[in-house]
Amino acid sequence: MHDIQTRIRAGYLDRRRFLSGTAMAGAASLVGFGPKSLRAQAKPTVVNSIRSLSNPYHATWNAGGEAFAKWAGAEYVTLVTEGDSEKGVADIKAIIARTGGDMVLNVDPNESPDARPIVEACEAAGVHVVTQWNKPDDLHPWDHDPYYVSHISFSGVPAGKAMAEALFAKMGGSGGIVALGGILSNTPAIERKKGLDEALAANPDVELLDFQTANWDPNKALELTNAWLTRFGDDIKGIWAANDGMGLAALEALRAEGMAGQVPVSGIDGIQLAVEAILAGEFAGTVAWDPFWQGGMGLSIGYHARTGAFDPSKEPREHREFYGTGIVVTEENAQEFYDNNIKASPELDFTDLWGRVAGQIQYG
Amino acid sequence: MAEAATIGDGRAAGWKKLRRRLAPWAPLLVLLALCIAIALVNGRFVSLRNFARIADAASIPLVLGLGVTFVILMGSIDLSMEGVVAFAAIILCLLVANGANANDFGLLGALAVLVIGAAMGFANGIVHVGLQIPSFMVTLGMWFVGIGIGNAILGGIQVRVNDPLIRALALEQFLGLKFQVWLALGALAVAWVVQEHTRLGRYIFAIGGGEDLARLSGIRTGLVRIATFTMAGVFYALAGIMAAAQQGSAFALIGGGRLFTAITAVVVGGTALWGGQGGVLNTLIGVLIVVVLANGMVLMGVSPYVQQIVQGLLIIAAVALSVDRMRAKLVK
Amino acid sequence: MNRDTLRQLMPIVTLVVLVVLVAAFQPSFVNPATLLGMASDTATLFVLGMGVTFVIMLGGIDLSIQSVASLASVAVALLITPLGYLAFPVAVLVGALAGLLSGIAHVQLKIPSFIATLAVGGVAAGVALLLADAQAITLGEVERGYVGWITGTSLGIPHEVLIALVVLALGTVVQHYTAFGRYSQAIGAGEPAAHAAGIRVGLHKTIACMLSGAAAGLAGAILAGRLASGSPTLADQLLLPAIAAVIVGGTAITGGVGSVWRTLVGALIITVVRSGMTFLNVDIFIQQSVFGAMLVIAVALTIDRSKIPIVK
Amino acid sequence: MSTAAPAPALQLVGIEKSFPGVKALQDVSITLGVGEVVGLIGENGAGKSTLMRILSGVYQPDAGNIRLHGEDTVLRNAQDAARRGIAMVFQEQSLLPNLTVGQNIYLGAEAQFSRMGIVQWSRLYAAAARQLAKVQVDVDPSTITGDLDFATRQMVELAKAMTLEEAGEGHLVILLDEPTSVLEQADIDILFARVRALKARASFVFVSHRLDEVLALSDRVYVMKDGGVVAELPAAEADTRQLHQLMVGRDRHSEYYREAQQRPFGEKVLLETRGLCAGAHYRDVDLTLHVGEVLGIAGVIGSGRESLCRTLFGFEQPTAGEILLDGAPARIAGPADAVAAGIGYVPRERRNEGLVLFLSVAANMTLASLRRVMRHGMIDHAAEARLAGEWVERLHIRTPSIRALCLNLSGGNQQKIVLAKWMNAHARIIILDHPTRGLDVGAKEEVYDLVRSMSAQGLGVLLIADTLEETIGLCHSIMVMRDGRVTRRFDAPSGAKPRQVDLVEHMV
Repeated sequence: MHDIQTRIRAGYLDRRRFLSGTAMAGAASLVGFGPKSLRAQAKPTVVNSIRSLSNPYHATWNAGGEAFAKWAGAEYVTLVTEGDSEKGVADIKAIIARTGGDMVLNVDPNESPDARPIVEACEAAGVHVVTQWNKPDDLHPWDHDPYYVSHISFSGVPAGKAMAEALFAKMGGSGGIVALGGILSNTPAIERKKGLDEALAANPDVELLDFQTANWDPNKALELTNAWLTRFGDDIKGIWAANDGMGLAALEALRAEGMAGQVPVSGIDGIQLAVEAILAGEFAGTVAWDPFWQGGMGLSIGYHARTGAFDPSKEPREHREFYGTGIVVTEENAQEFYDNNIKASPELDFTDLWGRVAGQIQYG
Repeated sequence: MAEAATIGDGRAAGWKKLRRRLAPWAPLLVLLALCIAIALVNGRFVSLRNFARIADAASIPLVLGLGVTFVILMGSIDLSMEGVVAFAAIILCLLVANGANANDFGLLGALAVLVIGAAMGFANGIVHVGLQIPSFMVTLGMWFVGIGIGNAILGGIQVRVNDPLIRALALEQFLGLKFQVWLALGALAVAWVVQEHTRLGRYIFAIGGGEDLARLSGIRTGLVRIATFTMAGVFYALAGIMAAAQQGSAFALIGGGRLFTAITAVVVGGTALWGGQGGVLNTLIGVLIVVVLANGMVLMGVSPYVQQIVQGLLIIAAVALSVDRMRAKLVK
Repeated sequence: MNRDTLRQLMPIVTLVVLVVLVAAFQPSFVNPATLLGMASDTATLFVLGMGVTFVIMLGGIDLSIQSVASLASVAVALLITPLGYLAFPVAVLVGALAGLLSGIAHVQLKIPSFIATLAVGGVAAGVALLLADAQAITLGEVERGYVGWITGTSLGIPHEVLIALVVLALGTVVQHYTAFGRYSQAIGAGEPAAHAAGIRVGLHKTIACMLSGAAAGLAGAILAGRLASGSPTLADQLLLPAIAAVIVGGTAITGGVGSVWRTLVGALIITVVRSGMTFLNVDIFIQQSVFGAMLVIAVALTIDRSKIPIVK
Repeated sequence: MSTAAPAPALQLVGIEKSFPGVKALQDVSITLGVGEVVGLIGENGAGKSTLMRILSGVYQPDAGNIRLHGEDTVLRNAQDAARRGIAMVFQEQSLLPNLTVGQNIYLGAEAQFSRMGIVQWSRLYAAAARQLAKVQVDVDPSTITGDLDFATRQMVELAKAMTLEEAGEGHLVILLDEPTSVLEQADIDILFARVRALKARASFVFVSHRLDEVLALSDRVYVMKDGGVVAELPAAEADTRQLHQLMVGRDRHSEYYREAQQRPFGEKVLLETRGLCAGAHYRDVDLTLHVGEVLGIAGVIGSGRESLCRTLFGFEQPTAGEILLDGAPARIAGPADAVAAGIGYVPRERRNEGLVLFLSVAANMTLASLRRVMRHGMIDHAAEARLAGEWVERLHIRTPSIRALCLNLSGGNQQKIVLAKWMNAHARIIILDHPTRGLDVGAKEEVYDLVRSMSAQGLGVLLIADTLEETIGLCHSIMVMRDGRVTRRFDAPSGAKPRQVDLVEHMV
């Protein structure tokens, strides 16, 4: 996290670096890989494959990956799918070919089904792989020993539920809410919605006025919120959003109506602007997954398996498919969270592989 | 030229003439019918506040639509808007008071962003004309380049806009409408003047009507093309400023999903994709149709699954009604 | 004549130059396994692109292919249990039906193909969401037994490559040896004259849309096989790369000039540029910009301007 | 030099121009006196178009001088030429159909009506109205140009040229490039009257294939052949026969229209219409076309003859009456039906409807009859090439190869490809809509030969010709139409042809 902050303050916005960054990057990368490929002889290349670098969540993930690579002294490569499963799989195959299989992969598959071809490609090439968030229910690490090391997920159900409850609390326990969902076919979107539904069932005084999907897209979220303000007007007492990006957009729609701070919004992901919104009293809460940990520790688990620190096939199943720990951030702990995780860079112990295991993943 | 053979033989029959007279008004009629239908289902549609919100929601698509209208009038296409919007919004955020650095250039920053938009449009035009590459491809490339540079600058983070003047666009009102609505109307007025009262506007129509003939008339078509793409870039950059103001922050995907909405609006408004017919007022109607439709579907509580289906069918219906079949001999 | 031949071959020359360029810095790029892997990864893109080539040849465009492919993948996932192998032809048929819908909207209602297909794409996406209840449907162990013809290898060659080659052969035959192929070229190059020669322009436009839909259906089926699932958003990001593949191959977006093999080369160029960036370790933050610029450069090299009246 | 003016309006001295492989112009010298109309004739390829392009600034000469009003001038580009008062009225009209008349007239010259970049349309329209008045055309300048008929558009084109009078040096040089090729006689007369009236304000170079018109309008005539001027003579002393001889280097013999080859036509009726009507276009047309018959339809614009032909090919639908093919009622819903019924159509708009310009020669030839070169549902490219090769040989089509695009061929060769397309399709009825438009004398004669041979093979030919002379010369029978009705029918057997005046009487 610190990494990003410094980048913004010192480096990336510096015009000189910006200009040299774009103009020279092509040349620099061409010149740069020579020594890197030499270095790759010594240590396996560590690779993160994520959706995109255009959202804060995955950008922080990437920073975690960079931090781990530095710690391990290994070459670091980032791949992005840009939402295209085919590209995601193809890029992974390309990097496997380039490294000759001497690598560790930490991947957030674009969609659950992508995990299977990715794992199969890794297994065939002898690449240690850790998947996160998305995979088919019937794909298990222990069926692909030893290369499929672990799958890490965060149960969206408790997160969605906790946020709904934080939202209801801030609303005063009753009234109508509207909800913004993620891409309908994403596991996290489905789970978070399920958590919302559970909270609604437990709070009969709160009414779900409408649920719409905004596909994780802030623009769509803003449009939808505007239309809701017409349709339901003052009946809206709270807005639940399946991630922070959409929640922040809904907040801006409220702000345009002078309703920011009066109608609470909840998000999930724990990005900086969302935490700041909690501090400003406009957000009811968010759940921080700590993508820095995901990007760094995912690689670390794979790396340690590859370098022989542990044998995946001998690990218990709760180390092979487990839920990580998400931090619920609300008014009460927002300042503390902000100080420890956003202003300061979190210090991770990359050898504490299983410190955040919160139980084996349950299906159904 | 294509019509010469029939025209020489006499006049079109009376009803065809009537149909031809009515066709330009079809988009407006569609819009009215749509409004009435929605109002019948949900009375809340008809309220000053909702109209203000529709105006609000229409302002960014309108500004984008204005830019691309000129390009489409030439018979070309511009897919770069999402890239330009993202890049413009990001640069704006970094130049005005923001949450990431100490800059505070205010309006000067906004002006610089317009210049950057112009530069990106100019780059589109010069590559398209200079290398004779289809605009589809050039602007597709610029789309990727714009978002790519945006990513490179931000590294994925979201930057808050703190400049009160910029934020006022989305937050402050004048006569019941947000400043950004007035800004969009101003852009419409400028676009209309360019279209109706300047040589550039006339030459754009001339190129759309027949590029080789326009060239024979001494029009430097290459220059006009470059100028048009440049102008479009300025409109996109303006939309980028408005988007940053509305979202209160900038991020690389701030242009997401705006391209097809804008082009759909332009075509639904009655501007022909093969060029030469239509104009910015058509785009205004088209944007309103698209925005009212989206607003109406939420008001009527249409299921999100079904929304895309309804939208698709209604767009087909709207365009089918407004296609001027007398003139549109070739539909591509 | 010689210059014309050279212009014809420019797409292949461009592809070879790109491959050589990457290989010069990173020789592992040209080992057979890598090349075959890239070829198999290009299959879906090529099949999608080939379908839309037919529509572009006629001077139209098809913006529904990604939704149709996703719909087809959902159809495969839903039908493979009851129907077995029959699910795949059904998926292709579903695609053709969606294409027919586009064709009717475009030809009968005289709506520009751009809008007609955009709208039909919305309809297809909506139907896919409804059918799949908005979720990815994963193929189970048994169902995965049916996708060997897509994901397996024969004689060391991935089946995707073989499928792509069969599709290429079919597409080439359709384009060069059938009346439809000839007529679509004529319509794209000069619709009034084609009409005046007694060609049923509307019919052939509809056929082109159906072919595009069917190809998208097949691409969806291949995707479903490769990813062992069907999802209403599976192919969402493939539209622009597919169209880019067509244009990068040198087919004119204005119609009349182009061919199926060009689309194959275009699709390969796109894969090579993308994978090449990974191989050359191009900074991830500028990859998208480099990709955009490379597309433009590739078109500048491959397009045959002597056969295009006005570049729009 | 027959003019007495001290400084000619325009003087070309020793102009040379080469293109790769071709010497287009060599040592061309031409003088245009003030207020003079100079005719410029020559076969296609003689260099007229190149010369016109040099004059309008599109091409630069390799050698030689251009003198405007006695001063050596370099015409850098089209705009430069326009600024110096040289205007071109194009063969292919240069008006944009989607703009208004006024906007077209001042297209590219709006600056004079702009204030601070804003064009004031009212001023522009007022000025456009003045230009239209100069050529005596009564059209509202705010009319959409596409709504005007062809003849009026040609006049607007002339009005556009007249704008230079105010913009430039005063006295204009106007290049008329085949302005009459698409006009009917009545409109030609009007155009000529206007040109004569404008002689005080402008000098004209008049390029045309129609020798009689050149003689009627011009003061002097230059004849070009193979890139050079072969003769210069006063119009009063020349006749068409002499000009023809100079152009082609041989006499225009009496066999021009191949009258001797005209054979009586057969008994069998191919095509018949009974009481055919189409809205306001034409009414109650009864027509009979026999095997081997060439039936001409004469009439001016508005007579309905073009519309009738387009109905017979299915472009337009009749509102009443019936069409019979081989004696049986037929419905022709579109060109596809017409082609299936054995009807072929050679359109006036050759480059638009006749040929797919960006398609190869061979593909164009087989476009209407692809079935003939298909085997087992597949196109047999070898068979197609053989067939195309035969046609190229038989019709003496000059093309680099059968795979070359039609785009680059000359008008005559293009027209032969259109005809080959229909003969290839075994069409039994051929509708010829201005088949010799824009063709040079040699190409025309080849088309006439083809018409005769089609007739001899028993095809029925329906002809709308460019000139009455052509109609009379070629046809077995002639039907005259006026205002949508058939006014008179003539038999025109060889040796007993009707006179032009007989026809004209019933046309207007």
